[in-house]
Amino acid sequence: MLYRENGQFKTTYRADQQIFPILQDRVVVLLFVAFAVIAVPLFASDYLLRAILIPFVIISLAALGVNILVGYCGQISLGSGAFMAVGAYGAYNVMARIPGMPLIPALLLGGFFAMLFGMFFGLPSLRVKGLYLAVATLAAQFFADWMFLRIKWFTLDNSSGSAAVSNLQVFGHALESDASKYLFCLTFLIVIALGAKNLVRGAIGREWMAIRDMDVAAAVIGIRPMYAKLSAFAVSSFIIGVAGALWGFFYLGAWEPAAFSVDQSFRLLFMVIIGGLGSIMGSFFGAAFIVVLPIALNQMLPAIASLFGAQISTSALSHTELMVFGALIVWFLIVEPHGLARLWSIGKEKLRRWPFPH
Amino acid sequence: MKTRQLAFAIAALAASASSLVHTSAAAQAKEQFIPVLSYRTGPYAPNGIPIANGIVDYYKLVNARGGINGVKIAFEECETGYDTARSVECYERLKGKNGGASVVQPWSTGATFAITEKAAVDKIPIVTLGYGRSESADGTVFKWNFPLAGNYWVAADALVQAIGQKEGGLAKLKGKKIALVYHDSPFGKESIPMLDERAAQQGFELLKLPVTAPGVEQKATWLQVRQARPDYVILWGFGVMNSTALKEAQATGYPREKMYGVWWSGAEPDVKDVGEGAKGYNSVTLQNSTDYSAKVVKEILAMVYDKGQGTGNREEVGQVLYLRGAMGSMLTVEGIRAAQERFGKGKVMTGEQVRWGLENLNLTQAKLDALGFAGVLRPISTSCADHMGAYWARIHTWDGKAWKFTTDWLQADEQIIKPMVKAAAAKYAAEKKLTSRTPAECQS
Amino acid sequence: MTRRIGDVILDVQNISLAFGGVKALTDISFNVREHEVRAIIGPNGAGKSSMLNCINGVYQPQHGSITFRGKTFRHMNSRQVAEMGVARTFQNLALFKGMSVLDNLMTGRNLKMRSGLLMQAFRNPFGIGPAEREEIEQREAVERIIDFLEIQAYRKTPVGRLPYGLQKRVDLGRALAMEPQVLLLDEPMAGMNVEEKQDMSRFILDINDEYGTTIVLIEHDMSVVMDISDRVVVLDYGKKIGDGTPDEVRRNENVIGAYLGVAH
Amino acid sequence: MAFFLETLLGGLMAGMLYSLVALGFVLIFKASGVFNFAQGAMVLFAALAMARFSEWIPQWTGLESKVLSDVAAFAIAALIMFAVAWLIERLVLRHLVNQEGATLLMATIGITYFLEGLGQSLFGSSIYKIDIGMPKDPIFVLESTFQGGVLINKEDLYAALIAATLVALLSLFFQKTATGRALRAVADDHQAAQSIGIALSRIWVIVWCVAGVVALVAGMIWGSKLGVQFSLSTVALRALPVVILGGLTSVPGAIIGGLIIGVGEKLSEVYLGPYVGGGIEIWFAYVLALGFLLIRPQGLFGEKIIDRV
Repeated sequence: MLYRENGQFKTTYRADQQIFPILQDRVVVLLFVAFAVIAVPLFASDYLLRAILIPFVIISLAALGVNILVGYCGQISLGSGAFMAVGAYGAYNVMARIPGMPLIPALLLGGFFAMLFGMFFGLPSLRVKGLYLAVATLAAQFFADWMFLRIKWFTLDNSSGSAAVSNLQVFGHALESDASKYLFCLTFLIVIALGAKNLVRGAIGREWMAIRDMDVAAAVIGIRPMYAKLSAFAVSSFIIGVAGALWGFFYLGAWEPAAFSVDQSFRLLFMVIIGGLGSIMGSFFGAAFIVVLPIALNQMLPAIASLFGAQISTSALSHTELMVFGALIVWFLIVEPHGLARLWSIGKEKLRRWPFPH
Repeated sequence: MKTRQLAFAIAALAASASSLVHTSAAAQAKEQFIPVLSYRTGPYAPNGIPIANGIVDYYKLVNARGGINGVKIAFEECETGYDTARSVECYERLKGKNGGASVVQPWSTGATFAITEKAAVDKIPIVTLGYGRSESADGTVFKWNFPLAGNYWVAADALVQAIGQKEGGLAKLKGKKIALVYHDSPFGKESIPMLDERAAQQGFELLKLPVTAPGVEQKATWLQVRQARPDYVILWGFGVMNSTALKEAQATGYPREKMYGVWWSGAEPDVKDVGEGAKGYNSVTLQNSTDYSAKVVKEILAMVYDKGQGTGNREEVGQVLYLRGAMGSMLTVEGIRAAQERFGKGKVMTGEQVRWGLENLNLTQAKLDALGFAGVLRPISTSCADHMGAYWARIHTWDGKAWKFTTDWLQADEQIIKPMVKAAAAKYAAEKKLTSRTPAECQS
Repeated sequence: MTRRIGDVILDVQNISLAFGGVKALTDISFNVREHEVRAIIGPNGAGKSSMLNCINGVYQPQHGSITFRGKTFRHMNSRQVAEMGVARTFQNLALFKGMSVLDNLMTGRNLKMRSGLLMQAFRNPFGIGPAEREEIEQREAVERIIDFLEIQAYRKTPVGRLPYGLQKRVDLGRALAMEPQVLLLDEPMAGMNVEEKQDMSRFILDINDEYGTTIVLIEHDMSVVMDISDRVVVLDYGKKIGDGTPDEVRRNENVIGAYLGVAH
Repeated sequence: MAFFLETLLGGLMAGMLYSLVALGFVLIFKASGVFNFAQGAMVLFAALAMARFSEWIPQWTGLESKVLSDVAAFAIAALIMFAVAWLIERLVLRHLVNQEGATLLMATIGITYFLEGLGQSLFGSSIYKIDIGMPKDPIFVLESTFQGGVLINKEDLYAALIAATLVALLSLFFQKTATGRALRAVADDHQAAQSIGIALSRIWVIVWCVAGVVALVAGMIWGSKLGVQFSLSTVALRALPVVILGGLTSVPGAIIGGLIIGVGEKLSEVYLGPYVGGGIEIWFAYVLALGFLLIRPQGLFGEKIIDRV
């Protein structure tokens, strides 16, 4: 009943092509954002903020970036971890080398370096397609791993080759409380997500999707594959790079290249596919699934076990966690190959037609 | 829909989290909570399992002995899989539980880097046995870190000395060629500054051969070893890398007697499946080797395993990594005991108080004997400036079946290590804009 | 309004194309005059689509050249071709399945959109800034085509869900959105029933009349071809076997042979 | 010169082992269009099974002979892999027919997690031993021509031989047997194969079984080289460049690719490594593969793709 769009007539094209054409969507989204910005920092526990929400926010940003490339432009990439690393180390170097460097520009510069790196390793996409490209992008991953271990310059020549940041501040206000860190990351997420949404619903977004769906036809109507693909790589790796910088600065605080290993790349690719290719929302669902689920499992399983009076050992626990996690992934893919986002829109459709089944 | 789902997820987690906090608030006041970060799965599980067993069994033993002046130890394990992000999550999850964690051992160099930044804020001391930041031995800068019983540089120096002994004096190392086969990660690279320093002093050539983690493929590395024909090979590996290295050495005919491993390359899991092939391979120890006859081992078997509360399987009790885990627990427990002596016996100590205890640790031989660690490690005493407390190590050698000590105690050269620690710590302090503590502040 | 056939706009000279050993086209030459409806016919595998692909720059012929509006090219480059005003529909639908009808047509306008990446990223919903304005202008143009093709009802539907006939229309619409001077239609009526065919031929003729668009058409259905086209090229096994008005072609032995399968 | 030969031989033999893992990828991709990321996990799983059973069988049955218990363990492990293959087809693939490649890829990664969890909980996550009596000590040849001679790693030599025989057997299986022909038919065209009455599901089970056996052999060899432990699953990452270089659909491609990558990475590490501080072989392998792809986007032996519109 509540979720109907009848009576909402669009009189201008502008009104028709806004991000959330349906009034209820707008309201709900605004409410949710308000909740995330106001309520969460007030009530969320220390653990929830530090160990769940901050990583969730940062990783959804990265997933968003991956989704631009994989979901919208159809270029499967396994180099995301590397792009994160470049972002993180880039920002770290800028901060450390330029005295009095403000935080936000540093993060953006990190993203910029990631963008250059991404575009360079995006070049093969002009010739190599599909799974071949996916594996080829691993070159970026392993090269970055090596580069940050071997080239001392990136880690300010310290013996271990690890990087650490602390006492971060924006506009003279120190980001120490978890709430402030969370809000800072969230702001990045919201701004960039809006920008991304605008891109994918605009001309460039259509070019990406055209390349994804039927590259020959796209070329014939005058879309340059080179421009479309490289711009997708650029935008995506910029976002991923910023996410990487945030991950290093706000979640880990100190890190080594292993923190952006190939596993990270896989996890990110996962998120966009589980969440839903070509859907901004999907990125959030996917991130939630991959970031929150294992932790949730890890904490719930013992409780479940104890229900049956079983005492579950740590190793057994993490093995079960792996198995359940894997099984869930397969199950979700079977239930809805197009990802959680699709489930959501189906749900919306049903809600619209309610109480009619079809 | 989306809002609902997310709201649910968040609500659920918030609920679970908060509920945890509540229960802990209600938890028995007479319990000292210690989180246990372990990696019983994943690529490094073979090493992680015995360590974790050692840690946990020793806490059980302490409780069986009646706790620390009556204060029982409450501990909870959290599986990290040796993954940094996961370790951080575990740390965050456990630090607030059961009235708050009073001390934490990350058992991973990567995790130590990350947690070092957080623990200082949370006021929780970090104990790292033979891993983590070498420079954190400087307590004036690293107020909360305790690389007890030795850091990487002690290991590296001891190795050089051992090789020197074999050659008949450090002077003989002049003109020799030593290859360093290391795990390509901060862990592996920690060894380099020390070895470079020694190479410069003793005038031997140091050949650095990185092995990409996890190190399942080392053919190229060992071809290079065969080509360069170094007089000795220092193996600085972890996990699968060690056994693979030994097998490659065997396959390329490099004598195992001339191979010296760091203390993360010198335990049962590293040589177990190489067996005879690793005969003669040496490794520096973090003081202890395998010791089935140590008093503490007997006690654990008697008071924990015989009561059916053993964590692992009986025959592994007393092996290198198991004892290292137990040692870690012992040192933290003694830190707490020391704290109690100052802040009140039979009380539950806060993180800050435990930190003081760890900083004023004085384990005399008598105490060690009483604890059943006679022969396992030497006396340790820490101070504000020195959070490491010991510069001693021994070499043990694999005879094809078991590890046997083959040298007496070697003392790492403080004249070399101390300045390096100071310098590195100062650099860190500068990066972080920290001011190191003055002796006056140390008293607090 | 009576259509007046202009002079040659597109001239194909001695095009040869081969994939490895397989000869797809051998020495094909023909021309297209402004405003005319030009048909290319021939049995399956005669190389009709390959011909269009050469004109579009999808394939690069090994020999020959193509002259468009007096400019001669050895190889065509898809982008150039599009910019010069050549649009194209596809034999087996090459629509962007993941996108709505509206977006499919909008891609046809992309050549006309100028605002840069950042402009688009920070386009705001209140119509300030070029990106939003541009979107709306192009949207208006697209809406005209939507009306012309009578697919208003399906604007927001993902093309994947539309019935075949409508998809063909969207394909045509996407080409029209480019406001082409030359429109290449690859079997626009394949697999359609009689009504749909009639609609489609009506659209084609309307386009030709109203916009004066030159049309190059590949079609199987002889009756349709003979009805609507001014001149016909006949290909068989990658060779040109006939060229002329429908009647001339109808009387050409080779053509009859090819179609009735007489050995040659 | 002698050293160059050693490096070359070392590379070739390492490459042979990569091909062995790569083969698993290719077989499954050919027949079912699935890029099976679980291959690494399957190698681990199979190796764990074999290692543990070769331990357990003597304990249970009091069987003395090492060889017999190894053979038995191998057989049991093989059976387990068959079961795994059958379950995967039943529970996963069957429900995902004609999904996009990416989805299938993800499914196999889901399977990876599951297998890793299951494997460790069934067989433990410590380090175990497979000892099929491979000689460990090196042999030297051409000592007359070169001083010091040319070292050959005997274990690798045997491993390479085993790999080669397996490949030979597989190609026989594909060329000569009816099932083999059916498999090739399916590989060429699913619909057509179905239309002449080949049951896809049956074929898939068979292929996954074959891949399972390949994984087992790979696991056995790598296991006896490295010791059986979790890290075994990471050999898949070493085999990926081989797969794309050779072409996802080509068995000979997997072999040739393996040799190229093996030699390439060893030479690069030994001769280029020292100038840049070493540790380059893994990314060099990928860059090498990438280089080949830029010349032939479908891999050395993959079918050429022609865009039809």
